Amino acid sequence: MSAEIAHDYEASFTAILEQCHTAAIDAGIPDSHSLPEGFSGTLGYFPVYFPDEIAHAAGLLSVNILGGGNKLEMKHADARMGSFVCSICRSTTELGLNGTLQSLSAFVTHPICDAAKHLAGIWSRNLPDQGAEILYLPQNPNTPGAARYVAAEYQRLRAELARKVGHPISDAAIRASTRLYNKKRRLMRDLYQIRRDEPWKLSCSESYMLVRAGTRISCEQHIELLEQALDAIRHRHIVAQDKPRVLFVGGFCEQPPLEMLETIDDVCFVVDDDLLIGQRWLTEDVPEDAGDPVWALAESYIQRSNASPVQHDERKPKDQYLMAMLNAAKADAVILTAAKFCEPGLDDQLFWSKDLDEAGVQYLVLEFEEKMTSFEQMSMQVETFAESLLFALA
Amino acid sequence: MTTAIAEVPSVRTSNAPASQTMWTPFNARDEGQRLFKEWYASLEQANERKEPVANVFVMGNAIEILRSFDFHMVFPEINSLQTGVRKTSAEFIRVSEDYGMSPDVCSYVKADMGMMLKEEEHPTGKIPRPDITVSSNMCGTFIKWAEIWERRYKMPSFVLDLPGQRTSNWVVRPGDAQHSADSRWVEDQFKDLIAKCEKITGKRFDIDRLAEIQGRVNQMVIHWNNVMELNRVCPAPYNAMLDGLTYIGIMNVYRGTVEGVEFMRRLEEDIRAKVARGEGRVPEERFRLLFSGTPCYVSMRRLVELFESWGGVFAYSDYLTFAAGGMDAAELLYDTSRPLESLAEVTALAAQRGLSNQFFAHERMEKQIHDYGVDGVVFHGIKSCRFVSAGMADTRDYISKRLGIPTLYIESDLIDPRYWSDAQIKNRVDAFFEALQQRVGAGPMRGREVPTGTGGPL
Amino acid sequence: MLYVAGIDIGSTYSKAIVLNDKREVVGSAVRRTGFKLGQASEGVFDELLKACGLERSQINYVAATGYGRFTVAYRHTQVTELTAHAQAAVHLFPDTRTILDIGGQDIKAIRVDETGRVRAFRLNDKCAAGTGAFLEKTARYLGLTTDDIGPYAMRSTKPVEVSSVCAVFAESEVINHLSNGIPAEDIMMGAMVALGGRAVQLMRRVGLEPGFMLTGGMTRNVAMVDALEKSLAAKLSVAPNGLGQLNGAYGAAFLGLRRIEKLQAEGKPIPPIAGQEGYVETSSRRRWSAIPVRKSVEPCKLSADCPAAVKQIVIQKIAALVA
Amino acid sequence: MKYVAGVDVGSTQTKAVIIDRNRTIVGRALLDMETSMMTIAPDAFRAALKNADLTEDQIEYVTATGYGRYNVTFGNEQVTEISCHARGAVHLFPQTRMVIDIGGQDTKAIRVGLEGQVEDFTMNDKCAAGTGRFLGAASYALEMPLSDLGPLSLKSTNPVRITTTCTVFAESEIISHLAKGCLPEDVLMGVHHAITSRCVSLARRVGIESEATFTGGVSRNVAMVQLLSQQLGIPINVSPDAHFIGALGAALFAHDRAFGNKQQIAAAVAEEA
Repeated sequence: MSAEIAHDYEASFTAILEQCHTAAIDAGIPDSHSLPEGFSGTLGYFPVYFPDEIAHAAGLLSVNILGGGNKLEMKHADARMGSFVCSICRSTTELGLNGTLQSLSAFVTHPICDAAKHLAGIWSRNLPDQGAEILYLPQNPNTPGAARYVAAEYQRLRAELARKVGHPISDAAIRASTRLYNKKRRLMRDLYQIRRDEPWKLSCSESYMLVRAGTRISCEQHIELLEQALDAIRHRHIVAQDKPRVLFVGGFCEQPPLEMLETIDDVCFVVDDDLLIGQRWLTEDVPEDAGDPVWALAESYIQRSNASPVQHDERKPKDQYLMAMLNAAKADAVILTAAKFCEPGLDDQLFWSKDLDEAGVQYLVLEFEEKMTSFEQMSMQVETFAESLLFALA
Repeated sequence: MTTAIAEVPSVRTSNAPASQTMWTPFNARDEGQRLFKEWYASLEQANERKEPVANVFVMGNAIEILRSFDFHMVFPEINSLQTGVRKTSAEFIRVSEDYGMSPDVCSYVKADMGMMLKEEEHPTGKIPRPDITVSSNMCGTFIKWAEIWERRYKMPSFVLDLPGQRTSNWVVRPGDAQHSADSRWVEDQFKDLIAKCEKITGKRFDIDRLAEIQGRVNQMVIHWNNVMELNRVCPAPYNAMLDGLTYIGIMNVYRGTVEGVEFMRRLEEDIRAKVARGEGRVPEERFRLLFSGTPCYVSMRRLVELFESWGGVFAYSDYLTFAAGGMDAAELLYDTSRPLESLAEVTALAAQRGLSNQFFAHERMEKQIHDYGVDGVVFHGIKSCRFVSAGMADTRDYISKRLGIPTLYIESDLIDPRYWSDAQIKNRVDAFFEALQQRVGAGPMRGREVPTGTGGPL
Repeated sequence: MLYVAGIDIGSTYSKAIVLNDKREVVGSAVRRTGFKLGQASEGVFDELLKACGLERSQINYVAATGYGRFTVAYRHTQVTELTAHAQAAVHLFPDTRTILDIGGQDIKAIRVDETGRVRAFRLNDKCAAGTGAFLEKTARYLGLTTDDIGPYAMRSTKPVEVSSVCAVFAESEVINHLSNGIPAEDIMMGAMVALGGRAVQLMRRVGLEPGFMLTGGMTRNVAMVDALEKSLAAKLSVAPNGLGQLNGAYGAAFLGLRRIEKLQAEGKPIPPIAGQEGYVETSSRRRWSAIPVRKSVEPCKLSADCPAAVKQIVIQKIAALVA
Repeated sequence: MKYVAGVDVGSTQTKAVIIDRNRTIVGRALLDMETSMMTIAPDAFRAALKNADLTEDQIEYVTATGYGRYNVTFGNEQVTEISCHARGAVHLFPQTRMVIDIGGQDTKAIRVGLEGQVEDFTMNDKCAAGTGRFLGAASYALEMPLSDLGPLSLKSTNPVRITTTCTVFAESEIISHLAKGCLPEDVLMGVHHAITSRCVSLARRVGIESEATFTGGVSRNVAMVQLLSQQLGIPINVSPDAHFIGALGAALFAHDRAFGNKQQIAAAVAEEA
């Protein structure tokens, strides 16, 4: 492989990342005339998980609303929410009130925590014509009959989206969407496989941008982008540096600033994380052609799904799934983060630290906020953490 | 904005046994404290006597089922608020923050954690180890709190998932398609819970026992509903945020028991007598207020005192609805001929009422303001509780701007004394009443003439 | 004979030291950093070589630390000042296991092992009223300068309780105590006990292993050392006049020595120095976060088009019609 | 001729104002908080008397306000500074419909009626408390007196953004920007912007009206007034007596008690003429 072609992969990968940055971090919500063809409107949903397949089958572009980042200026939300609420809820309220989310034909939040549920009330008081809905995914996936309840909840959502778009959503359409999203999830799993096997080829911030692009562009466009990206990544030619292998957990809902991920990439290989875990919630393919496609989605939510601090599941005790993640990725240590004022995140950060103490695994505790702009102190901490791991091997 | 209440609100008669002939004076606070002492005493020996114990929460529990298995009920929220009332919460919170808990998480959880870490007895006595915990999704922190016990006591934690209001103006009538889908899911979970209880206690589920308990709950709910309605009268016979706290304590802890029915019956009788005598909680009631949020248990009396010193009484509080799991509506009664199905149907609807009280607070508040003839609404934000506080500032904005009702926002914590700053709160309460008086009458600082007797215009 | 240099580029002073493989100090140099960080590292290195009588080529390994560590072009590796100071601390007091550093802006608690390696560390949550700046402000309210806080507070008989979690409210607690006539020394000691409590809580979170050491500006404050020792119920070792200016450089040199000995033991080559090409300067890689975000939303000037305002006007109109 | 007085015992300063029957200010005093709260109130009152060349028995009625109002033993009545700031502001600027006060510990936004009655008010919550302190932190970091901060910040070309609501975080953010070599004026404009955006969000809670009055010491900062007016989009009144508005309001309440309210005054003045 001569140098020019190798160089060519690096350039094409950079071009893909530029596309991701424009689509996911920079651009707002596509309005009616900038929608990809085949879509009649957009549906916005708050983290963590949402059955995109049903919206896709309805011809709605499902967009994951991930807060305002650290470039959004708060004009309205501070008047509507106390300052001891997490930043993503405040910036999402700001995006609602300052018109950024005007073009959404539906806004859906989830019973992941109390602040998220309150967003529905805030929408109904301030944006009654757009309105908001809580998709009540169960916090008890263990009782037999849970899947039946989720299927009933999905059918309710299906009926409502059908009313919004003015035409019924056929089983065939849902089955077709399921096939597409299965493919998209498989490609994302490949990304994470590379980060475990050859972490120097794909950094955490690069992988984050590739997954986050999928929260704005259509599933078809994202599949194409991921295929090109994976091809370029596999041919990348980067010298493997001497960095410790770490897990990054705690980024499941409020998004850590990109600069925070880049600061960690400077000194660590992040071999697995729970960033945008909602996009990767289903861990295996949803059965594509057996019987009722809505049942297949509901049953997958219960039987073939990931874990996070905001979902209770007897089968996935919090300490075991962290240890399983650690061993699967063969990580040396863990970065335990939590968003400020995020109660579920702060609780699990503490109990995970106790589990890691017991297991003798070194960890770094970091608190972040999506609106952070200065990272000197954080980079000093992350560097010290990496040095303490490296010199352990010295 | 006057609401003339023509006559004492129509009430449903409960099929309670005829009360004793001789009317004995009834002091709800003392009687409530006696019953609480009795309850704590009954818990002391539970573990030694190998009797089953269940940790439950005030919102979203299955007390009727657990009681049919003779579980002892432990309410960790009530244990935590008691440490606040008895001024020992600060030490427990410090210990759990030393252990690593964040200053921003719920102070109830930190008090409970502090007690566990210090292996200390609760101020009211020894709290037994739970054999099961029944939490619910009504408050996100319940689930994380239950995970702490799961990890420490290695026992099953059952999360009762109660679907709430999905969107604004969400109308669900008993029996319609949505309600039957939700109640079927709740019924599945009850059956699962019953199987777990049978395994723990070794007893078979007794459906007649459940029906009997539900019958008693019906009576308590009818009395409770009448008691709430009676405060629509001016002057209000009791203060929702002080006396109401004892009533709701009994409604939760003694739900479905003979003592509970007796307490609520005599309570209603006593309050009805007070209304007949035109006896108000506040000697010279000048302002009727609605309280949104939870009390600050560290300064429970002080908070009420600040308002009563201006002649203000809390006629109603949404705390009395959501902190009883939404179990206060007269139309939500069990059909004891179909015990399990009706338990599921009522719980599904009651949970939605409780949740909507917080997450779509404005929808219910308009009716409550009208029903109780309220002059102003007091919002009490709790720094470490997002369930109560996250939507509060926005609800206040809606109520004051769209409905033109005077509102006050004060802020402290459930039981963390460090967040109660007396000077600041007194300053805001005084300013609120100064404004209220200027608004009501340009005259010098005197109260409005309030006719004594029942049903007078406000 | 191996020679390893430790270069500490601080925001005000740059310090450098050379150790030989028998861990002996061959020579050292201290110089004002001045405005240009890049030149500071060259200047202090030349002064160091002159003091040791060595040529640049004789230095086998250079470890940089401090605020300007990334500007040292001739470095083989860099470590943060926290790692370097931990290394030096264990060298000064071998039985040190938990280090407490109370600086102006934050408190650091570090647990180290016998080799001086950092096992765990925590910085205080800003919410906790526990920074050096909090003490300085309290002193200003009481009309004291930072130097005489210590002796002044020692005169306190009954320190008043400063319980607030948040530094802003701790300050207003101090003001309220002042205006209620509480003696100043009791307030000062109260603030110090609060800060001490906060610091010990942080140490507890990293493990509170005996062998406690205090570093940073607070070492000169006798009342703080007393408050901490009471709170820990244990003695605190305090390095003479703080950790001494050269200890950052010393720690870095010590780590460099261990690193080069390990590389030689494993027969690995010495990695290229930062200045040579091919060395990917980690902190200079493409920063996607640096790309300015286009203003996807035009600033809302509270004009008619902002939904919140639109609704307001519509409602007022309806209200006007109805009234 | 009868007089009344208002005493405003704040956390850092105490102010006293004496007005005559026609509500004109005849005496005033301002003392910094050195001694304990017990003695500062009577000292300020006596200083105002001296300033007005009056004796204590000529004072009909005294109303106390501010955090320390309950320690004013010689006061006849206590009223909160929220009601007093509203009343004082409307007296000085009859068209004002809002009052914004940035104090040492908390920031207040008050919507007022035409007679100075409080229609709605809100104060910042725990985490955004003490935003007035940002300026104190900046002046300490830059070793510059508070009065120079406003003019210098107006020279800023591209202000630094300070995102955090928490005062303690903001202080370390200010110091890190300065250490990174940002221009002092840019950091200062960032500080001013952080404070005004806090005030605007409070003002929005009570509803932004046609005209506002800016009270308290910070209102003498020219950059703050300009920025606030820009962000609120309404004219802002500032008075050289900004410090005394609270005490003046208290005196006006005392005036109501001593001489009855407005209508009676008009009648009495007519008789005398």
